Amino acid sequence: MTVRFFARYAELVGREEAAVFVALPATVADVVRRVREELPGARQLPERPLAAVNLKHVKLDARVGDGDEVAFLPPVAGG
Amino acid sequence: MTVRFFARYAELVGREEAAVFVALPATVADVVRRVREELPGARQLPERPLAAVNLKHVKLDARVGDGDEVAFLPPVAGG
Amino acid sequence: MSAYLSREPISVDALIAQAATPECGGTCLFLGTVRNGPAESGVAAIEYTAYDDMAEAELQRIVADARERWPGARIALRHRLGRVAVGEPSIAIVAAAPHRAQAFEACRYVIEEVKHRLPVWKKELRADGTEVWVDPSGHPTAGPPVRSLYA
Amino acid sequence: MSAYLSREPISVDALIAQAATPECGGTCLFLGTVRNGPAESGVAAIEYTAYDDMAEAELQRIVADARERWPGARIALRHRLGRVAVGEPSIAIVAAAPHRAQAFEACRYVIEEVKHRLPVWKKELRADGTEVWVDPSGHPTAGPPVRSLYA
Repeated sequence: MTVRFFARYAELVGREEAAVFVALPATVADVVRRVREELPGARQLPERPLAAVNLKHVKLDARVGDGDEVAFLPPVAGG
Repeated sequence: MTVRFFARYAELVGREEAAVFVALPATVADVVRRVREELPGARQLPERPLAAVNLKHVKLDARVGDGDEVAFLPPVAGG
Repeated sequence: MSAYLSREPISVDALIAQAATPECGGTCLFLGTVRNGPAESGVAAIEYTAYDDMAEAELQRIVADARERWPGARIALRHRLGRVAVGEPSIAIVAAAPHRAQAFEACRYVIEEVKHRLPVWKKELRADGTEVWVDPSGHPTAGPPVRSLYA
Repeated sequence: MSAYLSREPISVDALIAQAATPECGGTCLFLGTVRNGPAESGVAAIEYTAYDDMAEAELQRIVADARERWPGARIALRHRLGRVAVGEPSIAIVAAAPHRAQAFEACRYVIEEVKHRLPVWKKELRADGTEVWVDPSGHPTAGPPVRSLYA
């Protein structure tokens, strides 16, 4: 699946996007763990970041599947 | 003292202003009574109208004196 | 005419600029507009009349009250008098404040006080040429009112 | 770019006109403006970035939620992206409704939801040339955040 990083998280990880493979069934929390293991800089991400799947806020126990777009979001501050 | 009428009250009384004499000490309620007795059309005013003295909302038991401007106001509807 | 009453159309941009400062991160504007909804069918305009001197004094008191309650708020206000056509604003209130809660609350306070305290009266000018005074509930009025808020 | 996100300055008048109808007697506008108060000394501008597709979808959901809660309300909204100078609005929300309570409540609802849900981030661009991410409390941020609203 595609994982996207925004704002300060993109700076910490050094990239805005990555293709990540996790064994299914999987949750967003599994994707976080995999990202933190695999990507240099990603260990600086929080263990429980704000996350979205397919453009919607989700909890970390939300299921993810092939083709999903998973995003890790620094605390949001619209307005 | 000067008594002023506004909006629909001015139409009912047929004038916007009148000089009214009341024995002092007097209250706004005394002015209402005198106005309703003396001015043609003023009997159509309510017995307890909204009133102002010298540009401030007052209750009908407020004191009035020589030189005061007393106003009778239809229900207000600013905005 | 005065600081708050005006016979000219209201410029929203100018009013916002009047309240704005670099310290104010939140600005709330309220516009009251002459309606022509189902309940006002046939209304072409509203003629606003006021006890001018008292309305001006009352607006100054309302704004002073609001500034006391929300010390950081800056308030700008314009109330139309005379003929105001359907769709045009009859009142515009701007409250700018460091934070949005103050801006919303101060703006809401001012319009609620205006509705309750301001000596202004409305006459509906109808498309068929008739005219009718509007009571504070917004409905055309028939007989003389019998209640007083202050008596 | 989209219905709600914009890289151009916001026209308040156009946004008000977009929400207005003859049935709406009350209009509430909220403007969020880039501040330069005591706590933001030295800020020249804020650079807004977003998860664009999600921000657009989230704004559509927020507006739909507001319309469901206040069925008579009409809502127009614009959120800036890119560099916004001190004093310029970064967001404008207009809620027009038959009556003022609905207009105020719908407008307030939308800005509160935007603050809590919209995937937008701010970087302060300072007069001395430095840049710093702003956390949601409005203060410059040091380390990585540790909380998640949804986890």
